Amino acid sequence: MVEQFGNMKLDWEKLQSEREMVLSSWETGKDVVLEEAVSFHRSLPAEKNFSHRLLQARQQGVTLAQPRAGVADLNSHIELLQYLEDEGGADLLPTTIDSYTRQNRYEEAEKGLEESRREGRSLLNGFPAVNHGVANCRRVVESVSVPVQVRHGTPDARLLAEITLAAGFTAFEGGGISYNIPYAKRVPLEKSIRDWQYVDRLVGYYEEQGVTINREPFGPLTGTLVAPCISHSVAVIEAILAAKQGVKNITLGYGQCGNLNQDIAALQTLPILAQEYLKAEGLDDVIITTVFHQWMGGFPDDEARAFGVISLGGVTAALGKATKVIVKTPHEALGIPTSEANAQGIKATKQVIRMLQDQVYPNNAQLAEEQEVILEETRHILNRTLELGDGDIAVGTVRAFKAGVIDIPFAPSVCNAGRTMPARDNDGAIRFLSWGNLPFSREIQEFHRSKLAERGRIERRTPSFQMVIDDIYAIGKGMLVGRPR
Amino acid sequence: MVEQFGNMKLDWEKLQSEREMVLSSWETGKDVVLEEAVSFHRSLPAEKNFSHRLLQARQQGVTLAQPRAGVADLNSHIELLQYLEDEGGADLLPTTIDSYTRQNRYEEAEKGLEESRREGRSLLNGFPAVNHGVANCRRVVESVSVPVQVRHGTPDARLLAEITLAAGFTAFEGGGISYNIPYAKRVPLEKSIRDWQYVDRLVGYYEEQGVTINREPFGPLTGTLVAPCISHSVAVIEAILAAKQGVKNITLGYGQCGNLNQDIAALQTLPILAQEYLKAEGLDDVIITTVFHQWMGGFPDDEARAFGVISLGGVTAALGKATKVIVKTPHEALGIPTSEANAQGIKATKQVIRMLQDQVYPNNAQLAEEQEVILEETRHILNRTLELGDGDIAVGTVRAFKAGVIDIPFAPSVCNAGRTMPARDNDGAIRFLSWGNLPFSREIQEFHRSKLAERGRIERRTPSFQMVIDDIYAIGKGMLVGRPR
Amino acid sequence: METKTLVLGVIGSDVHAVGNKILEISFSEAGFNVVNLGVLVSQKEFVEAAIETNADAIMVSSLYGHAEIDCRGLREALIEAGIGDILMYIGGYLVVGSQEWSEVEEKFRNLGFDRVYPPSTLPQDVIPQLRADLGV
Amino acid sequence: METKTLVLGVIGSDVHAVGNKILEISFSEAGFNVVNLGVLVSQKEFVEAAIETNADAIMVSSLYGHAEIDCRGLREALIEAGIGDILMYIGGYLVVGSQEWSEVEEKFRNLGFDRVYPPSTLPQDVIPQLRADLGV
Ligand code: B12
Ligand code: B12
Repeated sequence: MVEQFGNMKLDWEKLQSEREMVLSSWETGKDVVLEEAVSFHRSLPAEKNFSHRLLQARQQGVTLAQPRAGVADLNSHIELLQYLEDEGGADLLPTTIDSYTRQNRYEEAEKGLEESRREGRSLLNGFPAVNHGVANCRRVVESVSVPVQVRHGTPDARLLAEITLAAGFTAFEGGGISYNIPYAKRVPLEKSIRDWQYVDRLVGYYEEQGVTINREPFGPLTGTLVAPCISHSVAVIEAILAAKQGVKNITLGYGQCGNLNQDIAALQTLPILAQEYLKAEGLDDVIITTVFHQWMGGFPDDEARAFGVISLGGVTAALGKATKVIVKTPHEALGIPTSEANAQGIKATKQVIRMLQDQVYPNNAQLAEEQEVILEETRHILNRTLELGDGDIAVGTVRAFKAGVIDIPFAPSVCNAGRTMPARDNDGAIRFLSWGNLPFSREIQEFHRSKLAERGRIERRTPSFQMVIDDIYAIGKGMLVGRPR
Repeated sequence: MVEQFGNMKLDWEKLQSEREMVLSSWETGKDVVLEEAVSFHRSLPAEKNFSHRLLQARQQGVTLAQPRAGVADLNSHIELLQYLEDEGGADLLPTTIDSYTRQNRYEEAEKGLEESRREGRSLLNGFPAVNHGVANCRRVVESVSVPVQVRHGTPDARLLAEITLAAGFTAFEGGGISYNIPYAKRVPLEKSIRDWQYVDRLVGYYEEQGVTINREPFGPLTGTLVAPCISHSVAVIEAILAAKQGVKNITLGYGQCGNLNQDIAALQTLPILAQEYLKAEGLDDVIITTVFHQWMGGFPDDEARAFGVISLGGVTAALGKATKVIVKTPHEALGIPTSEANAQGIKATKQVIRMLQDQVYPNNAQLAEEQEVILEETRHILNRTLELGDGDIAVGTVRAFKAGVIDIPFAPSVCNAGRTMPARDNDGAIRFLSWGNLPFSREIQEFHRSKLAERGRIERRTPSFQMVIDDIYAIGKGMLVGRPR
Repeated sequence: METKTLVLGVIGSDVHAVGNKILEISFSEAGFNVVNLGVLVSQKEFVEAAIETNADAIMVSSLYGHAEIDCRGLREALIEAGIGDILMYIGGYLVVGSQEWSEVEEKFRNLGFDRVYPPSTLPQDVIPQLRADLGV
Repeated sequence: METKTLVLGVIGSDVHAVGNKILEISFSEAGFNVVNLGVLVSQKEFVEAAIETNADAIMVSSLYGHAEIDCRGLREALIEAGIGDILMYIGGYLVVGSQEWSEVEEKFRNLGFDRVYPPSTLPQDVIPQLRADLGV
């Protein structure tokens, strides 16, 4: 009998044959032994558990700082993480996976790994965890004293999840939408959603054994002019999909847009929306925290300017009371950062968030308006998605993407309609020049139209795609709004 | 007949004998020829006039960035300024004067200058403008294309003003209070106020010839836990004293405290108070702009952390809509910065202020409350000062300092009572643990008491001087509020 | 002016789509006939598209750092396919981390690229050189 | 414990008052008898105060960068005044800009200082060494 696609909890017993297939798809898969993994997780001290650390931070009202980092060789990778913890003061650590592994191209990853060792520098843009296998990955977890998360961009992350969770990683980024649409071209959404249900079910299994693994949908998507309603819709859907498989600890992400008011409104509305829709699905025992990503689009190549962008992101994360912030580095526009540059990004960020940790961004009318806009837009999208799926969010999501009801700008995937055109308004908030098929009400449409007309008036030009291009280059050139010369 | 001390416009004719004496106190004084100076100023293009550039910025609603910089040797100083303009993108330039010149010790400055040339490095912490003389100083003004200001810390700046204004500088920092109490030990206030009336009268003379020179009282004072009401009081008094002598373009300064709400409220109330009291004195044709100083107290010695502090200052300047911001550098806690580090500070700041230039900090209840507190406190101080002087602000100021009605924390001057004890409240805003003789109302006293009691409760310790010490070290250690271990 | 055809794409497992989109628009506006293969393009796809469209130049992007590995053999494959002398440019973040640009440039020249561009390249920096090389 | 007397001050044209205030408080709390001359202290004032108070040590601060010039001849003046072997420490930003610490330290040792401290020094870093040097 062919399994039906939809938002249903996968049967653990029935999943075992698929697991065997997955585990045999690369030789390191055979080392995954769940019982042993569970007992290793149980032996970890609480402060090395990601979920535990996040919960603690949320209770204390502080924002934690986490870098991105990964190199090919195991020992170099461990050294890198230790440096980021000791010198950078990272509160949470990552293990960023290379791009071949993300596309399940383990042979190419192997080649890159060998060549990296030969040349004494990383030819891979991340850590090929599958090729390293369970025992080596466990050395990573054991070599540092803060929790470690797997960060990647993998449409089919089943094997990667099996190996890294067995190794003792306590958090796993990604989701069936957020790791497909921005990260792939031809992977059908049904397939990536189903493959991520597997990952979530695996996390659910650990949860059943009393081991909490944190899951984090990838908030920023393409990182380029993504309005909050788009990323919030994806975040909420992936939270529902994950929770349905038994995931209990979810961190929802949002990538900095650059307008302080919009960013703070976005951070504040994200958990509200998640809780609202989770509850409607009867999934109300999930702990939700938030993650803010410092600006994910093009950076200035000057390091001092990059520090400015990074610190402004730190300010926003702190004032928006994000549970954690993912930190960029002064080398962002130069290439994968050195460990020193990576630590510098963390230090600048921590200085800012600690100086602001006791301060509150005050309630005010503009903030309330922006919150209303985000809530309404996201609800329009999510309600229409549920409608399209006849109440099933998984089915609805596939149809919504096809219809352009959810539509991620600049996404490479053929599943994405690509009909919207985002641009900044005169205050730098991200609006829509065209909203394609996003199911916006008349009022919301009028809101966007008037916001961009205002910018057009001030810049004395008709809003057009040239504005979008100017906005894409703007931060790299030292501004937020891409003004004409 | 002995001249009477008070806030009266000095008679230009009568001042001439004093001018002769001042000009003959060091050999370079003889090169000051006012007619020639005025015609040089008139020949300068508008964009090299400080007042003009500030006014333009205020109209455009943007914040300009200005570094501090000065080295002993003339050519090295010019190179430094050119670098800060070209590489750093400084909108306005400084010429920071060395500490011997500030104390009128021109012989020692001469020695330092000679030794600096011999060793090929600056042994002076600034540019000894008096020793260089009019013609050399003019080379500074001619070698750059943005306006240049003299920045120093000189209780008796009469000769320095004569020489630098004759050379073509279009802005001059300082004032009879702000360049005495934080910068001297035994100079009587009557004397420094009178010496600065001379400077202001000289500026007034240029104004009469149609040449506008910008004047800027030194806002941050000791830079160490100075609450807005203290620095605002001094700023308003110096604005009145300057305007009385015919100064028409004044920039009032404020040094970052670190609490965003308090800082923005401070920036917003400063021109309101100035205009209010100027008007009451019948001085209402003065153009007021504002300057925000990035954190003036102890910095972290790590450069990345320093970038965080700098950028947070940039955020505050932009959101508070300061007309200009004085920029710190990542070397602040290391020593006088290299030109590269100085440029980096400007670049990080400009990135932030340009990303925020179209954004507005929203009105809100907390902000309004903070504004009210600052307005009320400052008015208490200023009204009592006027009372003490029987309506004369100059006389009142001398008596107010003696009585501790104005009292600057950590000031070295014997004219300062030094009876207050400032400390941060639980949100990081600067309050008073003891207010000495500051003429606060019952309500205001209660406000401070309760704010610090709240912090004490949360830190489980009785508010005491230990809090002050902890707050002094806090930012250097990466926080705002100096929490106990 | 004769219309020249460019094949555009992001090579290997690379999904950076934004620069690719902008290059497509800019080259089209500059009067070229642009065949954009998008992201995640294999060497085989580049070769086939160039033959099919009778292209005058291949414009390879690589942002994610694996260009060294991904580009080896591409020139040879073009030779084998009988279009060995087609003009070929590459641009982006061509190695992992930041290396001395002259070394990077030489590395990719040796891999058979006619011009090599650093990441901060704007379309307007490229178009004049492209026109010169194609004689339009 | 015998109470030792320290003369404290910021030398030359230097007005940095905050560190001086904190040192005064910390040394007093640590049981020393502190004679604080404050800021803007000349060599002459240091020498006279040390004689008058029969001091056991002189603690010089300099933050503003001119210490090199300001401190020349101080040890000689103390010798001349007959208290040439008094313990003398200096701390702060001792030169203009940041230079190799070992060079700075040597420079000031040659100027007659027994111990030389960099700017990030905290009172608790100094007190044990001071106690040891004074034998308390
Ligand atoms: C946005 C972004 C993303 C988005 C991409 C979304 C999408 N699908 O498009 C997301 C978040 C998904 C992403 C993912 C990853 N990214 Co990324 N990403 C960026 C970022 C911030 C901006 C890129 C961008 O859009 N720029 C704007 C466009 C207009 O510029 P452009 O792409 O550079 O293109 C211009 C020029 O390069 C040039 N050009 C480009 N190609 C060509 C070709 C020719 C022939 C010519 C003449 C010119 C030319 O012209 C273009 C137009 O001006 C850059 C860093 C930066 N620049 O600030 C990192 C960056 C490119 N990413 C990087 C990496 C490593 C990754 C990841 C591996 C994740 C990780 N480890 O952090 C994954 C890889 C996924 C994959 N399989 O490819 C690295 C590459 C490092 C290196 N080579 O050393 C960078 C530099 C960041 C960094 N410093 O680490 N990324
Ligand atoms: C606040 C401040 C000011 C205030 C001072 C107000 C006042 N009257 O006190 C104001 C704004 C007025 C000011 C003015 C100037 N300053 Co200032 N200032 C600072 C700043 C930001 C903090 C100093 C401070 O209070 N720190 C906190 C206290 C607790 O620490 P501390 O002073 O370092 O003292 C500790 C240690 O050094 C040590 N210590 C000190 N002395 C001694 C002695 C002994 C025996 C021992 C054992 C230990 C010890 O223990 C102390 C307690 O922990 C520093 C940079 C920084 N650190 O971030 C610059 C800094 C000291 N200033 C500097 C300069 C140059 C100036 C000016 C010349 C202006 C200019 N060019 O920018 C004028 C000089 C005026 C003058 N004539 O002296 C430079 C010195 C550069 C150098 N040496 O290369 C610095 C480093 C800034 C910089 N990077 O340019 N300044």
